[in-house]
Parts: sequence; C-alpha cells; structure tokens
Amino acid sequence: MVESAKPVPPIWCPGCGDFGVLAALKKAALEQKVAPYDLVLVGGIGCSGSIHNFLEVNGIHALHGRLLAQAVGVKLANPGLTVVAAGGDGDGYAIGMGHFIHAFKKNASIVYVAMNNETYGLTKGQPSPTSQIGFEGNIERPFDAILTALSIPAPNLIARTFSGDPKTMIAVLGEAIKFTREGRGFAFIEDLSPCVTYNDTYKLWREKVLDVSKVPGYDPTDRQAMFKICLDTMDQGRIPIGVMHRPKETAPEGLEAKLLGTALGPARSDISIEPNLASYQKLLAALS
Amino acid sequence: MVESAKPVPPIWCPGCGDFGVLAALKKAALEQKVAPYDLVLVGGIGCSGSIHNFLEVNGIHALHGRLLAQAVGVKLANPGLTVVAAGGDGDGYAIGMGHFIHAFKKNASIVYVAMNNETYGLTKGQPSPTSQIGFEGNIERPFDAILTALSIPAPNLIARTFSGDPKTMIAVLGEAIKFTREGRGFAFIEDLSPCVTYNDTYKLWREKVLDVSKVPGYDPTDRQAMFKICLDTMDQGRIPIGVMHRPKETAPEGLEAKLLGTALGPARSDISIEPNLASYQKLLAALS
Amino acid sequence: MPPLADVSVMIGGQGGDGTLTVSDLLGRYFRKRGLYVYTSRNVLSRIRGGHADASVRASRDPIAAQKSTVDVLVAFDQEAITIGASELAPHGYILYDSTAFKSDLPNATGFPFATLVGGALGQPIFKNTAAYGALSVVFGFDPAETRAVIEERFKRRGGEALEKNLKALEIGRKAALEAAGLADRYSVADGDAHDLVMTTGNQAVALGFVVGGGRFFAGYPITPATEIMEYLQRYLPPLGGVVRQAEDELAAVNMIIGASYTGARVMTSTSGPGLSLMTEGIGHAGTAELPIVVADCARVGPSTGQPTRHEQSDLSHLANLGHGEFPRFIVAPGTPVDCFEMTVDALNLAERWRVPVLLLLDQALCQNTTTSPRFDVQRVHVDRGERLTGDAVAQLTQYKAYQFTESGRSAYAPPGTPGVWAEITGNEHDEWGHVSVNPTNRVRMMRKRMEKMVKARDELPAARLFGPADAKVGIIGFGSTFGPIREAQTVLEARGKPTRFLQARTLFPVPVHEIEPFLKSVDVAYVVEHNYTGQFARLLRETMPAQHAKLRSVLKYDGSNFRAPEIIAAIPEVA
Amino acid sequence: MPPLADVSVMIGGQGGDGTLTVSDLLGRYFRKRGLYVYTSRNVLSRIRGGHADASVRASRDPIAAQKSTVDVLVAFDQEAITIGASELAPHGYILYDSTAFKSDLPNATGFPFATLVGGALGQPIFKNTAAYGALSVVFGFDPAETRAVIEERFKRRGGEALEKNLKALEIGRKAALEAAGLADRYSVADGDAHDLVMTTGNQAVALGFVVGGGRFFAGYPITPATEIMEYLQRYLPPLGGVVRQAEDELAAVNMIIGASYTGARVMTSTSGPGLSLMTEGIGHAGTAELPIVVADCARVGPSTGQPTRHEQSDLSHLANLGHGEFPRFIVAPGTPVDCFEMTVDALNLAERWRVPVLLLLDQALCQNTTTSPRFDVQRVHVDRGERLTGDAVAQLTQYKAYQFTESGRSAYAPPGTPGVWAEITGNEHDEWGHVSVNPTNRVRMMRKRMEKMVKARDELPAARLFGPADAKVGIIGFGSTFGPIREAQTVLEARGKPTRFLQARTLFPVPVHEIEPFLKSVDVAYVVEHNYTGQFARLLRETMPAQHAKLRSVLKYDGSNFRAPEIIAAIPEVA
Ligand SMILES: Cc1ncc(C[n+]2csc(CCOP(=O)(O)OP(=O)(O)O)c2C)c(N)n1
Ligand SMILES: Cc1ncc(C[n+]2csc(CCOP(=O)(O)OP(=O)(O)O)c2C)c(N)n1
Ligand code: SF4
Ligand code: SF4
Ligand SMILES: [Mg+2]
Ligand SMILES: [Mg+2]
Repeated sequence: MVESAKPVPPIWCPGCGDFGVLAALKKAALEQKVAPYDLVLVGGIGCSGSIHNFLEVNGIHALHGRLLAQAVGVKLANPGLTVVAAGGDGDGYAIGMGHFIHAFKKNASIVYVAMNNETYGLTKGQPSPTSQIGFEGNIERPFDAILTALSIPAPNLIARTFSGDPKTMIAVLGEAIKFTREGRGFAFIEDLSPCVTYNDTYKLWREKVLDVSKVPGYDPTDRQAMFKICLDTMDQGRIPIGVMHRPKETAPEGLEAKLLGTALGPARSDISIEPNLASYQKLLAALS
Repeated sequence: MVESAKPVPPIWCPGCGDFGVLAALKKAALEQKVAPYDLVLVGGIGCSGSIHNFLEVNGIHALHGRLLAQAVGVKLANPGLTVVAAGGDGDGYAIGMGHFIHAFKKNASIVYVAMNNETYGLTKGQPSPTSQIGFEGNIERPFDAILTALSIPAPNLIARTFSGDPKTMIAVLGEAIKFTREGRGFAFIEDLSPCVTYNDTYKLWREKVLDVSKVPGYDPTDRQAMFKICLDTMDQGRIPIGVMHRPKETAPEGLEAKLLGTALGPARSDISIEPNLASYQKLLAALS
Repeated sequence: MPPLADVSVMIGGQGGDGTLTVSDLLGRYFRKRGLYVYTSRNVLSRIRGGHADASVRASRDPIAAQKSTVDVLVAFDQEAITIGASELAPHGYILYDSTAFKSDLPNATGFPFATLVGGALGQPIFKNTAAYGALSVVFGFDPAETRAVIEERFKRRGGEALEKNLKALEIGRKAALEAAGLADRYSVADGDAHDLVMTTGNQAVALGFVVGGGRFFAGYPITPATEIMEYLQRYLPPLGGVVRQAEDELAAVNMIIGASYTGARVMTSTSGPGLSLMTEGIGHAGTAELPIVVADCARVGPSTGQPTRHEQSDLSHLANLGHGEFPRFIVAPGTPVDCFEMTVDALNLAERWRVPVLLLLDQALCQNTTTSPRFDVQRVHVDRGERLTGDAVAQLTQYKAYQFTESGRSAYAPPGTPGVWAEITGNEHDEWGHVSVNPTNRVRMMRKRMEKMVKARDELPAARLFGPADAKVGIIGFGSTFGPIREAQTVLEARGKPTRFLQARTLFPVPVHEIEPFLKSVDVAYVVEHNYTGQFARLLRETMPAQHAKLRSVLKYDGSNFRAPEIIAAIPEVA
Repeated sequence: MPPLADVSVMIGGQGGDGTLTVSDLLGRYFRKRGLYVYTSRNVLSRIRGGHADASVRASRDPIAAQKSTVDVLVAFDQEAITIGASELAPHGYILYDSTAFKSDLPNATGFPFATLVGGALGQPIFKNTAAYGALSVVFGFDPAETRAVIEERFKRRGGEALEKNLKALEIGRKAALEAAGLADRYSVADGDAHDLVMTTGNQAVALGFVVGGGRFFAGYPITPATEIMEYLQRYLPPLGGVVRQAEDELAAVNMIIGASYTGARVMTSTSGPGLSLMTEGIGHAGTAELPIVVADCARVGPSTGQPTRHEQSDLSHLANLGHGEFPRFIVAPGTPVDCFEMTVDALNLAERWRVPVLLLLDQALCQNTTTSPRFDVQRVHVDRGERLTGDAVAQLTQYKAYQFTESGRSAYAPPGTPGVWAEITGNEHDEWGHVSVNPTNRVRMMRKRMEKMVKARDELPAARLFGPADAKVGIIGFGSTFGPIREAQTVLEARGKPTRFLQARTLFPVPVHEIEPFLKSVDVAYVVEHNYTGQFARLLRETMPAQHAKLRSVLKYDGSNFRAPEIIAAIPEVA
C-alpha cells in the first residue's frame, strides 16, 4: 500500500462545534460508501476551513471566500468525484457571498457545509454577517442564509443542522452526499457550529433550535411555505433547523450533468493528439 | 457662475431602456428638490453605468461591480449627500453580487437602481445572471433580485419598475430618494430596462409586467406575503412590478444615522490640529 | 499611377455604420488576389454611435501592422475626414456619404449612399456595401470576384440579406462608374500569397488551447479578451470540454484552479481589470503548485482605462503580481502562429512545472486580423510532465504531492487516483501538503518553488532573431510590435541600414542567456513597447545592469499601435 | 554573575498556556526599572493548542530586535525546550512546568505550576502568573514592584481575577524560593530610560491616522493587520469618524475610495491576501486621482502563506501592482515613531498629490512591542493641498477636477460644494472628467499622473543615515530591520568596524537622489530584507544600474525576523 498524506490532529479548541461536523462527515461518507480517494474536501480559510486536514481524503485548502468557486471547478472538471466544500460563515457569507449566491444558481452537484458560529473564529472573534446585533459592537441585522437560499429559484437541497445534534447532522449530510452523487445539484447545509472561545452559543442554541419538520404544514418542496415557516419560527425567537428545501425534481439537474451528460469530462479526457486528430484538423480547416 | 463639467450626450443605442431611467431620475430629483451639487450619482461599468455622464450632478464612475461599495463609502463619509447608485444587472448581480446582498444588510441610506436588461450590453450580449434559459446558450435559471431582496431581514425599500412605464418609475424613484434623504436606509429599485440591441424585450415585458399593488392581499410591510405574491405572479408567467417592501419603521434606521447620529461625519469634520488637540493629547497620554 | 503593391483603405463612421463590414469585404477580395492582408479597428467602448473606424491593408509582402498612410478614405461622418485626412497619402482620395455631410476637399467625391440605398432597398444600413461597390470601381476590381466576396460573406445569413447586399453593391458600383474620373483610379498588384488563413490572435489562442489539450475554461466577458471565450464555447463542448462564463474574474480563476486540481488542462482569459482581480488566485496557484494558464489581452490601462484600445502596460504587473514570491512564466506571442503554438507551450509548461503561466497578448494582436500560415497540428506535442496514473501510483511506497526532487518537479496524482489523496494548500506546507511553519522546511519549499524559474530555462519559448548578425543597431520587442518592427527592418535593410531584431517570446524570467549575448553583439538596443515606463527595458536593466548603457526605449502609449515609420523615426542611428 | 545589561526571557507553551501574559508582565517590570524593552511572539495560525512562544528582552540600550540568545527559558511544553534550548545562552537556565513533562537537562528545574495553582485556586490556567513569580525570584526582582505589575495589569478586570493572580504569584515565588540555588541566580542592571511608551507599530499607525486627520477607515480582519482596525474602532467614533468592517477587501478599498471622493481622509489596512484583492481598487484610485492610504502589514507569502509570521515580500507587488501604469508612493516606517509620523505623511501626500500612498509595514513592526519615545503631536502638520471650499470655488470661472497645472496638482472641490460637481472616473478622461479616447489628451493625462512621482520627490519621507560618513561598508534596509541593523552597527562600532546605514523610508519611487550618493560613498552596500529575491535590491539595480556592482543582498525568508548577529555574520568585510 502506498503511503499518502496522513490526517493531522484537529487544531480546534476543545469543545469547538467543528468537531461535530468532522465526526458527522466521517460517518456520513462512510455510510454513503464514498472511497476516500473519490472524495474531495474543499476547505475555506478559517478555523472551520482546516477540516480537510483531519480526514483521509483529497483535500484542497482554497483561498478565503473562494472555496465554492474551486469546488465547482473540481466538479465540472471531474464529475466522478464527490465534492464537499466546508468553511466558515465569514468565508461563505462575507467575502464569499457572491460565489455563495451563484452556487445555488449554477447548481453544480456539490455539498456545501457552512459552519456558522456567528463570528470570525480564526481572526479572534470579530462579528461576521450572521452575528447578532450587539455582538462585538455589531449594528447590522444578521444575515439568514436559509431565507436567502430559499429565494433563489433552482432545485437545490437546503438544510440547517446543529453540531449539538449529531444524529440529524449525519442524516442530513448523508442525504446531501447522496443528492450530489445522483447529480441532482447543489446541496447547502448550514451547520450551527458554536465557537466556544469567542461566541459560545451552545446553550442558547440548544434551547432555540426548532425542527421544522415538526411544524404543521411542513412541505420541503414548497419554497413559499418554507419561507413562511422559517420567518414565523424566527419571529418566535427560535432557530429553524432541518431540511428546508428538497426539490421535487429527481432527474440529474446538476450543472455538470447538463454540460457533460455522461461524458467523462475534462479531467478524464484523453488529450493526446492521436485520438483527437480528426476533430482538430476539422477545426483548423474551418479557418478561412 | 463657475463653469463645471457639462453633461455629454448619452452614448446609448436609440431606444435603449436606459433613456427611461435617465429621464425619470432627472424628474424625480427635480421633484425632490435635490440640488445638483448635493446629488452624487455612482455609476457602474456597463452601458447603464455611464448614466452619470448625462446629468448635471456629481458623478463617480466606479469599478465594474463595486458601485455599491463606493456609494456606501460616499454616504458614510458625508451623510449630507443624496446618493444614487446606478448600474447594470451584470455589474450588480454577477461581479457585484457580494456587495449587493451586503448593501441590504448594511442599510446605508442610498438609492440603488439596477438597470436589468437580462444581458451584458456593453460587452455585446452575453447572458447575465438574470438571463432566461436559452438566451445565448444560458442554462442557469435566472436570478430574481426581488425575491432575494425580500429574504434579507432589514428595513429596506424594495421595488421593481419598468422603463416602459415612466409614471411609476418617477413615483418610485421619488419615493426612494425621499426615503434615503430621511435616513431610513437602503432603497433598491430594479428597473426593467431593455437592451434593444442584444435582447429586445420591450414588447414581451410590456405584456408580462403586473403591478403587485393590484394583487389581492398586497401589503408591502409583510415580507412573507410579498414573497408569496411575487412567486405566484412569476408562476403565472408574469413579472411583478411595483413596491415590494416598504418598511413599517420610519425612524432614521440608515447605517450613517446609526454611526453618526446628527454628527457631520468624516468629510465635513474639521481635521486641523487645534480644535482636536485636547482629544489627541488624551489619546496619546493613554499610551503606557 | 502604377499598380499599388501595398494599399490601405480606411473606413470611418458612426458606430453602427458598418465600417467593419467594409474592411472585411475588402480584405476578402484582396486575399483572393493573393495578397497579405491586415485589418484593424479603432472603436469606442459603446455599442452604437460615436466615431469608429476600420482599416484594411493589403500587400504583396507579409505585413502585420497598419500602413502609415491611407490611400483611400471612406467617410460616413465628418469626423472620419478630420481624423483620416491627416493620414491620407499625397495621391490619396476620399469617398464620402453626402447624405450625412458635404465636403469641399478637392480630392473627395460625395455619394448619397444612404439615400440611394434607402430609396432602393428601404434600409439605408446597406450603405456600407454600396461603399464597397464604389471602392471596387475605384480600384478596378474584377466585378465577378467582387460579387463573389459578397456571396461568401452573406451566404450563411442567406435569402434577403444576401439579395439586398448584392443590390447595394450594384448601386455603389453604378454611382462610382457614373462619377467622372473615378473608375480605375488605382490598381492593386496581385500577389502570390496563397494557402494562408485570416485570423486573429484571440482565435489562434483558442485553437491552441484546444489542440494543446485544454479542456476547461472559465472566464468573464471583457474587451478585448471575450472572443477567446466565445470561440471556446464553440470548440470545446464537442470534445467533452467545459467552458463556463463565471460570475466574475475571482470565480473564473478559482474555478480553473479547482479544475486544475483534478488534472484537467485549464485556462482563463481576461484583460487588465480582470487580471488585477485574479492576482490573489494566481498567487494561490503558484503556491499550491496547481498548473494554470492565464491569457491577458492587454488594453489601455490603468483602471477601466480605454477598453477598446491598444497597450502593453501589464508586464510589470504580471512579473511582480501577488503578495509574497512565487514562480511564474510570462510568454508573449507575436503572431497568430505564435499564439497557437505558444498556447500549447503554456499548457505544457504549466503542467510540467506546476506553475501559473501567463500568456501576454495585446489588443492589436488579439483583435486585428492577419493573414497567417495555417496552424500545424503536427508540430504540437502534449507533455504532461510527471503525471501519475493509478498504475504508476501502485508502484510507489509513498506519494507526496510536494516531493522534493532533483529535477525540481513533483509528480502529481489527481484526486480519484485509487490509494492516494492529494492534500493541496496555499498555506506554506511540507512535502505531504500539511501546513507547516517549520523554518527549515519553509526555506526548502521556497527554493523548490522559486528555482523552477531557473530549472525550466531551456524549455521556455526561445527568442527569435531577425537581421544580420553583425548589425550594430539592435531592436527588442514582444507581442504585436513584431509586425511593425519587421516592416521597419525591411525598409531599413532596403536603405542599406541593417538592424538586428530580437523578438522576445519569454519575458519572465528574463531570458538573460538570450538577451545578454544579443546586447553584447550590438552597440545600442532599442526596446520597443507600448507603455509609459518602458516596462521590459526596466526588467532588462534589473537583470543585466552591466548592459544598461546600451538600452534605449521607444515608447507609445496613446492607445494606438506602432506603425513602421514611427519606429524608424525613433532610431537616430538609422532614421 | 555580574548584572545583565541585556536580558532575554523566552516563554514557550501550547496556545492557551498564557505565554504572552508572562512576557507582558516581565516587560512591565523591566520598564519600571528604566530599561528598554522589546517583546515578540511566535504563534501559530490557530486559536488554542499547538506550540507558541513569546520573548521579552530588556536592555540598558535602545533595542528593537530579539536577542540572539535566551537567558532564561520558561517551558510549559516539551517543544519549548526543543526549540528554545538551541538558543539558550551558555549561562542560561530553564524553568519548566513539571506537570506537563519531565526534563533531565542539568540546567533546568521543574515546578508543577499547573498542579500547584490548580490545587490552590481551582484553575490551573494561572500557572503563567506563577511562572512570573518564579522568574521574579530567579532574577531577584523587588517583591513590591513585582506585585505592583500584577495589580496594574489586572486592575481593569479587578476582583477575583486580580486576587487569583496575586495568589498565583505568591505560589510561584514560594516554589522558587524553596528550590535550591535559584534565588537571585541572575540580576538585571537598572536603566535610565524613562518617559517612554510601550507600543506596537499597529497602534502607532492607528494613532497617526487619527492625529493626521484620518476620519474614515474600512477594513477586513486579517493577521497581522487587524489591530489597526480594532484600535480605530475605539479611537475614531468619539471624533465623528467612521470605522467599518467591510464584507471583504474589495468592499473595504472601494468604500474608502467612495469616502475619499467626498473629501474625507481615508485608510484601509490589510495583509498580503487582502492586498492582492485590493489591486484593482488601488489602480482605480490612482487613475481617478482619489487620495487613499493603504497600510500593508506584510506577513509570510505567497498566498495564505504563514499568517502569523514575519516577512517583507510584498514590495515588488506594491511597486508594480495593477494593470497599466499609475503613480504611487510607497513609504516604510521603521519604528513606532516612524509609524505615527509617516502615517500622517501618507495622509498629507495622498491628499496633496491625489495618489494612493502605500504604507508598507511588516509583522514584526506591526505586532512586536517596543519602548518608544512618546509621539509628538506638535510635529504633526495637516496639509490638505489645493482643496477648494465653496468660497474659493465662487472665485473661479471654471472648475475642472483634472486640470493640467504647472505644479502637477489639480485643485479639488468635493461633492456638496455649491455650484460645481465633481465628475470622477477610472476611464481615461479629459480635464473635466469626461471619458476621452483622444490620443493627445491620453498622453498628457498619463504624463500628468506619472510625473507626480517626480514632482513630489522632495516631499517624500527622507532616508536616515546612521554611522560615520566615511565608513566604506554600507547597509540599506527598511521597516523592522531598522532595529537589528542599528544593533549590529553598535556592536561593529565597538569592534572598531564602522558601517554606514541608510534607512530607506520612501521605497518607491526609488529615492535615487538619496541612495545614489550613498552608494557612491561606500565600497559595498548590503541590502538587508526579508524576502527571497532581494526585492528592494532589484529596484535599486533597475534604477541605478551603474551602481549595481556594489550591491549585495542579505536575505531571510524563514518566517522569523533578523537578529543583529545574523546581519553581522552576513557581511564578510566586518564579520
Ligand atoms: C483575503 C483574505 N482576507 C482575510 C483573511 C484573514 N482571515 C482568515 S480566517 C478569516 C475569517 C474566519 O472566519 P470564518 O470564515 O467564519 O471561519 P471560522 O474561523 O469562524 O471558522 C479571515 C478574515 C484571509 N486569510 N484572506
Ligand atoms: C473587472 C471587470 N471585468 C469585466 C469588465 C468588462 N465589462 C464591462 S461592462 C460589462 C458588463 C456590462 O453588463 P451590465 O452590467 O449588465 O451593463 P449593461 O451594459 O447591460 O448596461 C463587463 C463585463 C470590466 N470593465 N471590469
Ligand atoms: S476559536 Fe472558535 S471556531 Fe476557532 S477552533 Fe476555537 S472554538 Fe472553534
Ligand atoms: S447595447 Fe443594449 S444596453 Fe447598451 S446602449 Fe445599446 S440598447 Fe442599451
Ligand atoms: Mg465563523
Ligand atoms: Mg445588463
């Protein structure tokens, strides 16, 4: 057996919510029988973004905020890979906001786990786009990624989990991996992953989370209804968790499927001259 | 009278929807009695973004996609100015998407007119984030800025107008200018402004637009209801126009008001040493 | 007048007047007559209206630059005359559309093209084809071939479009034939250049990318780079490749980085503003050792600058871009064939050395059309470096993505290779790809990366030398200045003033091994470039300070590209 | 042993062990004794865990660098010994926390700090204060003053925190007093440096910004720049200023551009990755002639690199960043007083010349603390250039934002000035600010902008010279290398080997008028910098090629900053 990069021990503070994501991801990948060499974990920059170092998988440490652009590139170039992007709320919703919104629209079949701790952990606790008013002087209303995700008309899987609830996490992550492996498009999971050092919300969140599937009228195929359920839940001071959108569409709607059908794609094409010679000569002959 | 930069003739193709925005803006600014030297027009890069060259106002031609960041800087530095940012759908929803979403959240009192022609005009007709499927090979579902605007929890003014309907445009632009001059926060108007050269949608849009205020249950203070009205309207193949959100809040909630209260702000502060000497000495003395 | 062996026609008008069509039709005709052809344009960054002009030049000799004088000027607006008159040759003549304005110039004839065509066809826009018709009379073109050009050009649009254009042609011909003294005013000597293609640098780059094995492209529209993406949107999908218009340049460069990680051959293309935005991404590729190619179609900077106009002022940025230090190769083609072949080189170099390769182009090279020899697929060689397949990996005991090796190149097994995983990062890392702050490792990794610029030296595109080896006046240039410099050399040669021209094709790392001997061989060397500070000359001074006294700069930064006489005039030793 | 006149203590442990607190407490004590103090740190880019260390140095002479040897090492983990032992002076000693591990080294004593404190106070985290207590015994500190330091440091947190720290102190003292042969093992000579402040470059920049009239700041968190934003969040709002944490660096730089347009004095601060992202914005400011200051707190690059570690490898990027060409000034302070004063200079220069000014810092300068003379507000002068008020505008017949003038500076009337409007753009423009492609205007505008770099020459921060004018060995440096270079000079001076040091404070445009005479005056000049390619030396070679043979590079790029002996060792003429 060839020796390959070994995982290093997590660099997180003891008790950090990110441990939950790591454990759940390990479990879900195993349950979904993804070979480690077929799984690509794209990490952001932040405490959360180092997650790929702690697993025996292909890992690419992207630039701050660019993990989704890189992840989409990976998937389109080799649709055979299972691609999971994971990073922080600062990474995803501040510097990465443009790519975040466009990821729903592009709808490539990748999983994105945004590890939301309502702060910038690695740079020591500044407010992030999801921070509450008053946190470290924050005066802007917190961004709600689920509401915005629901506003983008594309057949994405949308969910929120909580690191204090590993069972749901594993189930949702498993569903998301499966969803993307079926080529059905973008699967977004916001995981509430407390930063015990700068913003310890474990207790608060445990009290506040509310599983939307328990709310009367729950129908994850109906954007408009879910938008209302989420807003109402938030108005009651609770945080909705669970699957917020599970598209009706079951066909492989993923961008890579639309672009490539069943072709192998750029990474696995034979690019030597011989097999392509006829096509090349045709192209060149068309020059006038 | 001192001679200052004179407007140049518009460079738009005859019939371009952007002429509508120019005319309406001129009218609305006049009606709102904004002195030309107190009005700052921040243009994006695109056909639309050159609008500031065609009016007798302060104009700053921002970088492609950065007009909102620059406009917010203008307002926070001198809250006495009336600030209108205007640019294209490519500028605002593609390269500028991150700042777009954050503009709602920041809620500085500026008007933003996104001139949506569902294409990149100035670069000759490529698909933009709002392009329909099939337009110039586009395979991504169009982004709907109004739905997404409604998903961001902040007391913004949100509206859509149509260059083919100047009366509504003038009214809505006037309301937006007034809203921001009262320091109430961010006012977003998406104007449907057809590109007659690359994507002539005048006729189609004239048939499709539907004034939401005519829809039963119309209540622009209720995000959730408006979200539903818009989705339903779209499901019927129509394009909702009108005011989609008019916040209940009437206090000066704008970011500049929160930060500065009634202070004059950075641009108008006296920064000479004398008047500040005592404060400076206190700061320096605090060094240990 | 004797037949012209080198003819130039300029067509000016308002955006939308169809000036480009006239130059295109003329170009097609001249090519049929075995001439070398160069067409260029000078347009505003707006879609309609505003003055714009197009030029076509045809010659019995190879050319890749505008002529310094205009033989015939076609004016659809007054501005065309204001601008064009100063360039008009003494024997030159002006045809103008008298629907738009009147001119008193003695050497000018007005035709109411718009009115004539509008009356006959209902659509004045065909006035451009009428002007082509009038020109065909002025130059004494063969009527059948003149017509054939129209048929070829409009056959795809077919039907009514073709018919109306043919009618407009006749209207123009008739008007010119009826005007006194215009018929056969000039004649153009036929040439013997055949089996050439007419292409732009952008098209050649797109073709080079495909044939070089490029299969993943992401970009964002920007003048003058957009056509590369547009060509690839046609070329790549049938080959199983992917082209994406990204939401911005940050996404574009990061998408190709992600795709490169999987082992695909990738490229993006952009111009100055987009390039500036890609700065962080390019540095990431350099550190993470992910091969990417970035084509920069330079235009007038800084900032939004002049989007449609010509400059070569991105070189300093390219050579130094990015915080920190990482290796990069900057290669600069000078002709369409270069564009084709060096895009392949760029892909090979990027993958072998696992570095970002920056393909530096300029607006004139990108968008002007040149007659070019056909591209030769036989000369293309795809070299993937130490790329590991599953079988090869199985033979290993260890797989380290950043392994220190003698050659300076680490083998790479893309994700999906059974048994191994690639751990890739833009943080400083050890051989395994694990984040490391160990100072010894840091120093080794820096050297590993930076020494690629030394070790790859002999694989980088070689400079080309033109002119006698004993000439004492040297000229150095890159990119589209190739055309006017070669032309200047020819003129000077004929005057008995030989020069030696080094066409640099690798600009960074500066090929000292090529340029130093060259500098030593001449008394003085003129570095010709389109920028203010003499960017390539600055690099030469930094790397070969001992030769600095020989260096002179010939600079132009007004938005237009060099013409041969300007270069000659700037060299006192031969001017 | 005689009293130490220059003492160094290193404290190593896991992140969260509180090593920084120990160095801070020691620093406070030494300052009370009239010593110059320098504290530095070596931390990982992670919040807890992983090895990190802090160092404190105190000396009777001014210092701004680490000592090359460690007198006493405090180890909370085994790694501290692995790393620190090699730096330990021959007479050095190690105190370690025997709760964590055991050591057999002869010159080491273990104390179960964590257990002792944990037992008595319930919280082992106070072990760091216990270590401070033990150190106070080892160095024979005055007990009352040792205690007073704790009181000062924890008085703000007050109550329980203060009480527990005081108890931990006593626990540490007691343990050390009971250990054989430790008490008064060393003594440190008192100094006579008083009325100094202890500060970092980041704090000094923040203060300079405020006093220089800066009122608008937008930034995005990034190590090692974040503290500038954090200080300003405290300083500015009471003065009517605005500080915003933006959504990213693109927003930050564009927000300050917008604010600058209104006439406010603005700044952003960042480090490499953010700087790369700001490239396009900085070029926009340069073209639009909107004054901005960008502070770059350099760290180890390229890409994400080593976020917490030291380097000076952004200079080439800063000097060349951006497509196209636009003017910029790069100024590089070397001390906290420089940081304060040159931030003011940067604001003045930016506004007078309407250019981007790049304030180049480095991690060591930004984050290490130095004893510094107090900042003198009397030396601060606010110069707003040709800024037009409403009254001044009323006297004009014309107002052109980009007026061509003899001085090269155009007057500016911000929006809101009655009667005029500012038309500002990053496209090429005429004097009025209207988009223009006129070639003559283009050339004039390029010259207008670029010549600022020539015309402003005598206003740019001047280099400083140290050492005898007739010394034949020259040293050139910038930024935090000031400290170790000055120290090296002092050592060499004492050895009878004089050197002359030019501290460059303006790096770009290269101050040829300062450096050329300097180079001419010496036989050889060592350019000391923290990067791989010798970035400043490259700029010198480019601009003064005739002097190139004298230039030598002394480079370090392993993430740590120079110590004086390393510099001495690199200069064969004196080593
Ligand atoms: C372009 C750029 N800007 C800033 C930084 C500095 N930075 C590193 S991590 C981080 C934010 C981390 O916050 P988040 O994404 O929420 O991750 P967390 O640490 O909370 O998991 C920032 C701003 C960077 N690395 N790159
Ligand atoms: C950073 C950058 N990328 C690309 C461009 C090229 N560009 C100019 S305008 C434009 C898009 C215009 O589309 P839109 O914003 O919708 O405006 P429209 O012309 O349709 O009004 C682009 C991509 C640029 N100027 N800067
Ligand atoms: S700082 Fe916060 S987010 Fe980072 S590892 Fe510690 S607990 Fe987790
Ligand atoms: S190209 Fe389209 S958007 Fe641009 S000016 Fe013409 S009609 Fe308007
Ligand atoms: Mg976070
Ligand atoms: Mg548009």
